[in-house]
Amino acid sequence: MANEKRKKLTPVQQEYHLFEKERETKRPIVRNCVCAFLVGGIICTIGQAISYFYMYFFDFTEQTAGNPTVATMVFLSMILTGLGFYDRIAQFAGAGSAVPVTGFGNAVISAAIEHRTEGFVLGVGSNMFKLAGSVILFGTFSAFVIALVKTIATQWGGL
Amino acid sequence: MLAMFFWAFVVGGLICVIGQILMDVFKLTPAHTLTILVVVGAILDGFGLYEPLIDFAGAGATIPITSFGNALVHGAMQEAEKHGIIGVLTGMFEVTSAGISAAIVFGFIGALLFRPKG
Amino acid sequence: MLKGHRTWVFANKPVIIATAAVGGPFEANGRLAEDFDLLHEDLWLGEESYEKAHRVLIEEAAFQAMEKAGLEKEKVQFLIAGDLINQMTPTNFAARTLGMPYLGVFGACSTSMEGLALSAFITNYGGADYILTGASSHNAAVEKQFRYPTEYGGQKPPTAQWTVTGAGVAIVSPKGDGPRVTAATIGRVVDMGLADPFNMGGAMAPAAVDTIEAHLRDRQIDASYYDLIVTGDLGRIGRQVSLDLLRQHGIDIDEERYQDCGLLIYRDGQPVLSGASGAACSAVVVYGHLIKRMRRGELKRILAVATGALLSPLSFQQNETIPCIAHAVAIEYGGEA
Amino acid sequence: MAARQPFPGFAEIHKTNGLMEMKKWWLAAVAAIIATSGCAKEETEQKQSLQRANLLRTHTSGTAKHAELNQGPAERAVAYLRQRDDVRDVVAVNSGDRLLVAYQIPHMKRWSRKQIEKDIDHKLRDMFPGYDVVSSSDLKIFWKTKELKANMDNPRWDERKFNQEIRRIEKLSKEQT
Repeated sequence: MANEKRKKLTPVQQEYHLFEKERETKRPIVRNCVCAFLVGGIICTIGQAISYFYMYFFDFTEQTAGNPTVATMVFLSMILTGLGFYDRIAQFAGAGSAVPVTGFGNAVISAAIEHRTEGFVLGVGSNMFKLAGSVILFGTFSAFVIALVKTIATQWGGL
Repeated sequence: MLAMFFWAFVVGGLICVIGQILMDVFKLTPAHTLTILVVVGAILDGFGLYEPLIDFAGAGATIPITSFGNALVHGAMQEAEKHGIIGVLTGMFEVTSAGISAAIVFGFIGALLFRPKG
Repeated sequence: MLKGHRTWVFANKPVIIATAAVGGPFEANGRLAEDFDLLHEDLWLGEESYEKAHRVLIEEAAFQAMEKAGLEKEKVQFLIAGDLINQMTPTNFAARTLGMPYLGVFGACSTSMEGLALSAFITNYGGADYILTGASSHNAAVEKQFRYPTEYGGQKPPTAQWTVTGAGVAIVSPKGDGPRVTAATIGRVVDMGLADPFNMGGAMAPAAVDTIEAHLRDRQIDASYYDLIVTGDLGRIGRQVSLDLLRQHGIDIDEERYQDCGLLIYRDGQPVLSGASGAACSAVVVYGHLIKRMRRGELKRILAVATGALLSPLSFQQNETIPCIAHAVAIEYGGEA
Repeated sequence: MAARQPFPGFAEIHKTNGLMEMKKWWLAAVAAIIATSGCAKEETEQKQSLQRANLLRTHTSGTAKHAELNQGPAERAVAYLRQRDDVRDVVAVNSGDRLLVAYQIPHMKRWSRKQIEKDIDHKLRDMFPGYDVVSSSDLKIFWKTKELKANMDNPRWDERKFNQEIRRIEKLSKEQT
């Protein structure tokens, strides 16, 4: 993709691209991956502990404990986001805090908090999903296509 | 149970590393990264590969956003088995509702309680 | 008077009679905290929204400068200012409070020098007795508009920069005591095809180089004429790139004499990644820090080159590259001035 | 912080004491949540080890004390599952025509959990044709069944209560997400 973009540029621009790239601070990919692994792993471990908590003290099975666990994680995410910690954690953890469901919660909650000044209807209401909306859209649409194909394949595939 | 914690940590961590690579190496925005992961989760479930991962890694597979795609397909398939093709549409949010409704409810509560810290 | 291609040399040498800089909590922890007139420990400034806090920054800086100059606001003929928010509402609302005839200018982060060049031009030709000019930005308000919600956990790459919360203003007059504006070079838009909004320094560096080159060529002077050439908000990467580009173009600049406002303002330990940015960056550093140093006699001639990236979230999402601009203003004090 | 010269009648430095208070309160709440969840985990483990002891005891002393609850089928099911290498731990109870079998799959075999579950279910149905067999590899069902088995020696438990509990576990095991 980057190469395609570069082709559209004039030779002078291309030359500058290379010139600039040489002097650019590289992203510390290895360090970022290690941090993402650790933080992401810890978040998932906390999730596991919470789901055991629900299984042990309430009537949830391994199957059904997922829902309250996700809700609890989103709740914790709200607390951390509201206190201003989540963006700090994220600067350190990168995808480690963005990929777990807490990151999804953070995307919704941060947008909701941010646009509170524009009122609850036009601000919070209409901006809440401005970041997480794409996840819901593409998740839902791809799930629709996949489930449709699978259903058709199993129902009429046998014919 | 200890093994479960261990594998939840490892598998959850690895899914996050994939996300980090998408962000750093392919220079994608977080929104693009998460979208791709959700679609991947849905596709994996389409091939019946995500459920075994959940069985194996527990929260390591259910907490990352990939499980969102998995759950959407799962809900749709469950309903489709009961009600045929219409179920695909109606069952979609059957399983995922917890994540989304929690995000909506807590998002609103958050907006009532907090101000952005900057 | 136009000299060369696009440089004004001001025969009457308008004077910067007073300056003021206001900052937020992050700036209070920075290296230049001593040079601010007013620092806030709350990012909200007690207002209901970040945009309102943004407006207050400008108002406070304006009142501070007028007090220092001993001026009533009715004495000031024009206000030439701008910021980064949509339709420049914070500056517009501040202009409503100030009640002065107002020219809103937009040059992204180069607004400060764009305003100073215009002010100097107008006063030089007798267009005004006093002009208030300045630029401002508010970290959270700008982040909210250009990037993500402030609490969103998106990891910033090491090339990203930290938007300054603050406002810097100057009052320009044909006569009085203070550093004088001797020349200004208006920049042109330079787009080298970079599109990463998290690497503004790299995108803006060629614009700064273009303007510095034009300025030196038009005035037919050497870079060593200035004690300090200071760029607006190139940050670590942009500074290095522009320095190397200048050398490549045969302009030798002493590294000590080539600084960047985005690197001067904060301490090393602060989490600003590649440095500071924002319309207020060059404004508070030039009007707060550098003018004070000139008054103390530490610097005699400086060239302030404010750089701006003329992008919007919309243009970035539509895969446009980032057009950049830089305006240079020469300020001199002492000696023959 | 330095260089603060409040402008008379205009500028004010706004302190954030109220916010600080709130922050403390929240911190306490978060700390409490973390503390309780931490304790809960510990308790879980303790309780579980206790149960293991219980199970051992019931197993060695035999559970056929109660004539009305002959655990023969349950013991046969346990014996069968014990010899499978894809079962790590197993507990079973029966009452009337109901047979409840809960087992744990070794972690590395959990990948094929669904197949193992299906296979065991088939085998158990073949082995106990007259019984309504419910089998599950779910941890919660496992815990519950263990608890039930431990309670069998409890003199205050009668068959009615016992059956009720079995039905409850059955329902739980059928619940989907």
